[in-house]
Amino acid sequence: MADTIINIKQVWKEYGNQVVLEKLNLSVQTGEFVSIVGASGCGKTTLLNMLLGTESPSRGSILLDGEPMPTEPNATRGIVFQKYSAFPHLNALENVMLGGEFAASPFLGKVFFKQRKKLQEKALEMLVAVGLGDAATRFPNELSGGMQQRLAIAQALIKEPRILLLDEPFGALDPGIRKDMHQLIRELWKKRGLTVFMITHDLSEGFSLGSRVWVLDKPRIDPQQPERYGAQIVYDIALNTDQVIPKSLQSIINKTAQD
Amino acid sequence: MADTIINIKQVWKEYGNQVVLEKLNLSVQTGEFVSIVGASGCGKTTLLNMLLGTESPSRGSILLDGEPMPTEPNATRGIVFQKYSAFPHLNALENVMLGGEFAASPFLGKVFFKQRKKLQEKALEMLVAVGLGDAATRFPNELSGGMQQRLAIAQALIKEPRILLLDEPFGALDPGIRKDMHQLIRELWKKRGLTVFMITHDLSEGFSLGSRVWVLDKPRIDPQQPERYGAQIVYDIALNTDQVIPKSLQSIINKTAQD
Amino acid sequence: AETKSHFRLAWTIYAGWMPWDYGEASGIIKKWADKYDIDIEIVQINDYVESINQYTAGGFDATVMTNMDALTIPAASGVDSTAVIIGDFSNGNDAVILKGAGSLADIKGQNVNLVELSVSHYLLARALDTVSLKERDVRVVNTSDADLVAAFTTEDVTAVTTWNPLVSEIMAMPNTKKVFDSSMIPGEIIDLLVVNTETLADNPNLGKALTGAWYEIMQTMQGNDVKALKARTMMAEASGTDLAGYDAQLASTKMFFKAKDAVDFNNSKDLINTMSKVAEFSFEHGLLGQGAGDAKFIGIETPAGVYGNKDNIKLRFNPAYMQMAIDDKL
Amino acid sequence: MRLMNSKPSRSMRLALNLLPFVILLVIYTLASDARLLENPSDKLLPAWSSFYDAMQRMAFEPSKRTGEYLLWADSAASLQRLLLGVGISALIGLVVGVVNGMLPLIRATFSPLITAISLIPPMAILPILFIVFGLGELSKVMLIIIGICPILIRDLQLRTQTLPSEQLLKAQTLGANSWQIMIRVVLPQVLPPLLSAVRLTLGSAWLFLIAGEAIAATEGLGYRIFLIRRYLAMDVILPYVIWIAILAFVMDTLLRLLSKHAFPWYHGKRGSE
Amino acid sequence: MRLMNSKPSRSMRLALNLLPFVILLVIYTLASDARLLENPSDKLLPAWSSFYDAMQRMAFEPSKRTGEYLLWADSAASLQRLLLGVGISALIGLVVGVVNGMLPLIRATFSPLITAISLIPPMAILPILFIVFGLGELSKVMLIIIGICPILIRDLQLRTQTLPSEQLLKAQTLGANSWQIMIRVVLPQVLPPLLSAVRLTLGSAWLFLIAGEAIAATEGLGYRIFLIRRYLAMDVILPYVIWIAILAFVMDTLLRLLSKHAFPWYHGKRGSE
Ligand SMILES: Nc1ncnc2c1ncn2[C@@H]1O[C@H](COP(=O)(O)OP(=O)(O)OP(=O)(O)O)[C@@H](O)[C@H]1O
Ligand SMILES: Nc1ncnc2c1ncn2[C@@H]1O[C@H](COP(=O)(O)OP(=O)(O)OP(=O)(O)O)[C@@H](O)[C@H]1O
Ligand SMILES: [Mg+2]
Ligand SMILES: [Mg+2]
Repeated sequence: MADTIINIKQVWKEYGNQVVLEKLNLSVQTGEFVSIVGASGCGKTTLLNMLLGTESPSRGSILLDGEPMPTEPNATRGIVFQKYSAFPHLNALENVMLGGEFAASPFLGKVFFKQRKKLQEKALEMLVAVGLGDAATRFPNELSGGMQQRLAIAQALIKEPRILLLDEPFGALDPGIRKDMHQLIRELWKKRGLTVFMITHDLSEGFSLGSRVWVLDKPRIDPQQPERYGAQIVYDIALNTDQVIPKSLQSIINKTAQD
Repeated sequence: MADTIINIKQVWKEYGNQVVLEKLNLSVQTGEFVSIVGASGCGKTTLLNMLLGTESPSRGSILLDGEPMPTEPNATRGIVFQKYSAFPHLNALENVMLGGEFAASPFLGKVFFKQRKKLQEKALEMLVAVGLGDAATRFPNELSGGMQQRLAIAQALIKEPRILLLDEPFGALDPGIRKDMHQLIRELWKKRGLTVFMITHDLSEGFSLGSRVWVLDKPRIDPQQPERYGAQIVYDIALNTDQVIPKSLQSIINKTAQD
Repeated sequence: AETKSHFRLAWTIYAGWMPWDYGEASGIIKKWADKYDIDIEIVQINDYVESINQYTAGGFDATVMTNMDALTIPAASGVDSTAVIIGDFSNGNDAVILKGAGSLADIKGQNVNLVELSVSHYLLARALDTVSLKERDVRVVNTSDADLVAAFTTEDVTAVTTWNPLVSEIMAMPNTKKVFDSSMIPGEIIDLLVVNTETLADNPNLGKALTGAWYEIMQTMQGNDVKALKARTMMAEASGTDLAGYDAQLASTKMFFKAKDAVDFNNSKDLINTMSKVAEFSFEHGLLGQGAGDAKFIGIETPAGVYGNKDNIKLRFNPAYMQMAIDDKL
Repeated sequence: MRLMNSKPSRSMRLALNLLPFVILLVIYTLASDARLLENPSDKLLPAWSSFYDAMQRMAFEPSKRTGEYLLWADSAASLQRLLLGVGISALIGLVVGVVNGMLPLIRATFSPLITAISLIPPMAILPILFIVFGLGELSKVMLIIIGICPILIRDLQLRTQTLPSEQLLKAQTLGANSWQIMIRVVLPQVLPPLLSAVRLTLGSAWLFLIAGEAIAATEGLGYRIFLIRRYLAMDVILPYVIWIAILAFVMDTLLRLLSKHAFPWYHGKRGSE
Repeated sequence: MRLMNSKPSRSMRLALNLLPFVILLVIYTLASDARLLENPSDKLLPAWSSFYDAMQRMAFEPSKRTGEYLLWADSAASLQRLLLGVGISALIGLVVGVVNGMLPLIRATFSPLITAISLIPPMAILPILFIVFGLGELSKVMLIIIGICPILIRDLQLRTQTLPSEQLLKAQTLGANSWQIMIRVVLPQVLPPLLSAVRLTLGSAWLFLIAGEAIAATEGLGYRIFLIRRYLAMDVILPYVIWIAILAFVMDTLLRLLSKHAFPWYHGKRGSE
């Protein structure tokens, strides 16, 4: 439970002249739940993309289990986006089965007969686990926003990833529904020993779910050339005990979001 | 301050066989702030549309100042939707001037020279009032979600409507930004003696802003024919004094939203 | 080329060419092809110019066309071509038509709608000559043959030059006057069956089969017995008219029903004169290609002699196969 | 009430729908009568009875020459060419569009070429087409393909490129390779847009078909119209034009229903697209 | 690395862009040389020098017959027709589309008629067009209008109908009447889609222009191509075709830039549409 799964070493990320992330040094143990908060445009998604493998650091390196991070997404890291995470042309059950089908049938990406039965059973179990047992034959556009996110989570978890990446997974949901989703994700995290990284704009969400909170912000700003300095982790808060949210944090998150 | 501005008498609303609203009897005084909450699909927007004049009751009548409600939207009732309320092809200032231009120029809908100057000044004042003084020349797509809603409010208020209708005006905004918007709307309401109807999915928002809360729900349900009975106002809560939110309300709002 | 056994012939709708369609439908062509152990595919093409282009590009071994087009399209493109059969010449089938009462001289200053650079254009030039007008005295408007009839019903069209069956369609309208036709320049607009010279040299059987079939068709369709009437009715229907209409068109066509008449026409001195006029007209209009320094750039071989450049003969009037028909050697 | 807010009732709408057609028919009848009174053999605006006769002849009497029922033979020939041309184009459009859209290397190679081809009006290169593909069925089908394929390819490419990148990433985290993503994620999702694109290009396909048949054919709806155009036989041309419009309408409707039926997940929320 | 994730570098992409064009040029040169070796006066695949000569002649030497510089005279004539046709169509499309889209009563009356018209291939009714509009410039412009107007109208109508209803309601609460909403809210917002729609229909407009010029004209790019096809002068036809493609490309680019420049609010967030 206490191995280092992710190791971020001296990582910079630049797009052309623009420095987005600056000199990050972080390590994360297996089983941690890291909430990432920060102003809009400060580089949260960029950081997540590096963990996913779609972006690579300009300088420094990211290690996964001590090995360099693969440069492409693969089944070790599951992901749930704010939207579009489920495939609209497949019903809920088929969406969840898809991961298994890719593995079982390299050429067609589709399985039949007995093999299909087996995958279906496993997928249905997963759907029940996220509370979609009754909606197995519905298409995503027949599901409410909350149900779609449940589906996306089920789809990601069926591959038993070691790391789960969440980019504002509940940002489009109504407050009431969010509460239920929080409960679900907390349960799944605890039961499955996942390592979770979750971006959120809602401070209280980040604090109530996470076991650790990263606050991204630019500590230095050059008013003439705002692109010259990048964001860093200005707070790295372990949430082992109940803790009050520092007042100053809310203003960090709001500042760019309004502009 | 205590005249009856809206009088809803024995109003039913049906679409074909489906009864949406059932036997509503309500009256609202000038200057009230009515929050409307209820499950998704229960008929909140339908009720607001009847106040706007785009829908008319199937039975019963709605009186505005004792007269039958006009069957079309007009300048006495301003409205702000969740999105699309500002015109994307006009910058912020032009958006706010538009109402004045319609009144001043029946044929072109556009004014020039001195008249334009005057309208501009008035519009700029309004923009400053909603906190958009610096963004007058920006187009809506250059504004953040919160700024767009501020613009929509400014646009509606410039016509000095007696009634302001809000349909989930902050539903698409991040929690931090919502707080600022609440403050703005509370200020404007108090200063201008408006009568406000606001639909919201966020119970605490409804309770903290409103001077009165209507909870819409179906008191009776026929499981075979769910369309047989319509929604009614099951709670009509005056919020003169500080009040705790009844626990049962949250479940009313969530139930259909998840399905 | 080399010897081969499969050949393609293209034809388009015109009074003098309908027999090819009949020959195909009635089996006469197949009969003659079988006799020489070859195989001839007959293809109808809606657009006349396209059929000649296809021939020039090598898509067909034989195609029907007029003497002028044979010179300006295949020959001018360097494709050595031989006129194997002279089927007819236009004897009133092509005409200049004006709206209202008037004479040819009134055409001065008018728009004339016609298929530009075709025999119609040539006919107009010859017509203008007779009243001492020049081409620049009128304004030529290129108009597709398929739309000439519709065009004539509109007000801005006052003069056209065209061929049958369009002429008879237009003349059927009220208030029209034919002011010049090809019967006034007999023998100058000649309808040919043209075969690629090289293909013909390597496959004389193709020439024999086509000629044999043609004169059998000629014999069948001539006269007023049941068989002839049936044949001409079929031709009429294929060209979109009825027997009476088709016979009217034939009346202004000098068909060479007998091979002997065609050979005589072919061998006479008039042919070379006609071709010289056509060559001069074509040169003036730039139809002989950019390489042409004068009208005599391309050589035309006839039994009465060669017109133009003897070292660049690209169009040959060869009566050999028609002669075989006379001699019953087919 | 504002004009924009006044909606006709159901029956009123039906009446308004039919109104312009009725007016057109009345005008035609009056004009035709007037012309025929002046010149009974006028061919421009035939009487209704002439239409009836002409269609009777084309549809229900065998042609004396070939023994065929011309209208049906023409329709069969044209429809075969059209379906072949459109079908092959759709297939090419789907494959090339998806491959182009998904694979940046392939896109870089072929996208500019396809853009260049799409700029050339096929009508201008008709003569070249006939020379390259001959005058048989092939050249007519090719004209349709050359005319509509670039449009379909570019549309499908765009659709593929605008699929939410979230989906492609998600599929990769589910362990899929490029090929699996193509056939299980991208292809099924661009089928409904393919059907819409085909519906949009059907009009052009008819145009090219008619243009091709006008030049080289021995049967077909376009061939017949161009053949009898020489004689201004409006009694045949007009019914043929209307028949073509009906065929086009039926094909469009079939495609629409097919799409609705086969891809309910696509039409569910977006209304009757 | 998955094929879908491997992106070419800048220089690599440029090389790939050019590759198919280079291959085409090489193939052409080889084929042309081979044919010319066999028959030096072959006109089908002319040598590069012939193209140069032909263009020199068409563009920079006055014609012997008329004294005009043919390429420029043809281009001017064609462009004038095209611009007139497309411009008038855009105007009609805008007005009818917006009115149809906004006013249910008008829509009920004209929408089915426009649908019916859009189903008829304009090429099939050419004779009728000539008879009604004569053989002059009008009929060529009308052919373009009839060909593309229904498409533009339907597109603009759709755009108008899919404007968020929130906007129309909002405008009404600001005291606007139908006319004011039309000119201040709807019209300016459908101008950018109008430009995109015009760009999409430009291809068809060129088709109809060429078809019209092929049938009756005294100058124009389509006229020239169909005239000189009589003597198979590929040395003129091919450069003319490429010239048309260039003109089409330039017009498309100008419209794109115009839209970007004139309607920044439209292009802001949606990328380079
Ligand atoms: N592919 C890219 N090319 C260039 N710049 C980029 C790219 N991706 C992101 N950026 C820039 O990097 C910065 C950080 O972007 P990022 O999406 O990571 O922010 P974020 O914190 O996720 O914001 P939000 O809360 O709005 O999602 C932004 O300024 C953005 O413009
Ligand atoms: N024009 C209409 N025709 C038929 N049914 C309608 C129409 N408008 C609304 N309805 C129905 O009336 C019911 C109430 O709809 P309404 O939009 O008022 O709900 P709501 O409370 O605003 O929901 P939400 O919270 O999702 O906005 C729904 O069942 C809906 O399907
Ligand atoms: Mg982000
Ligand atoms: Mg609502």
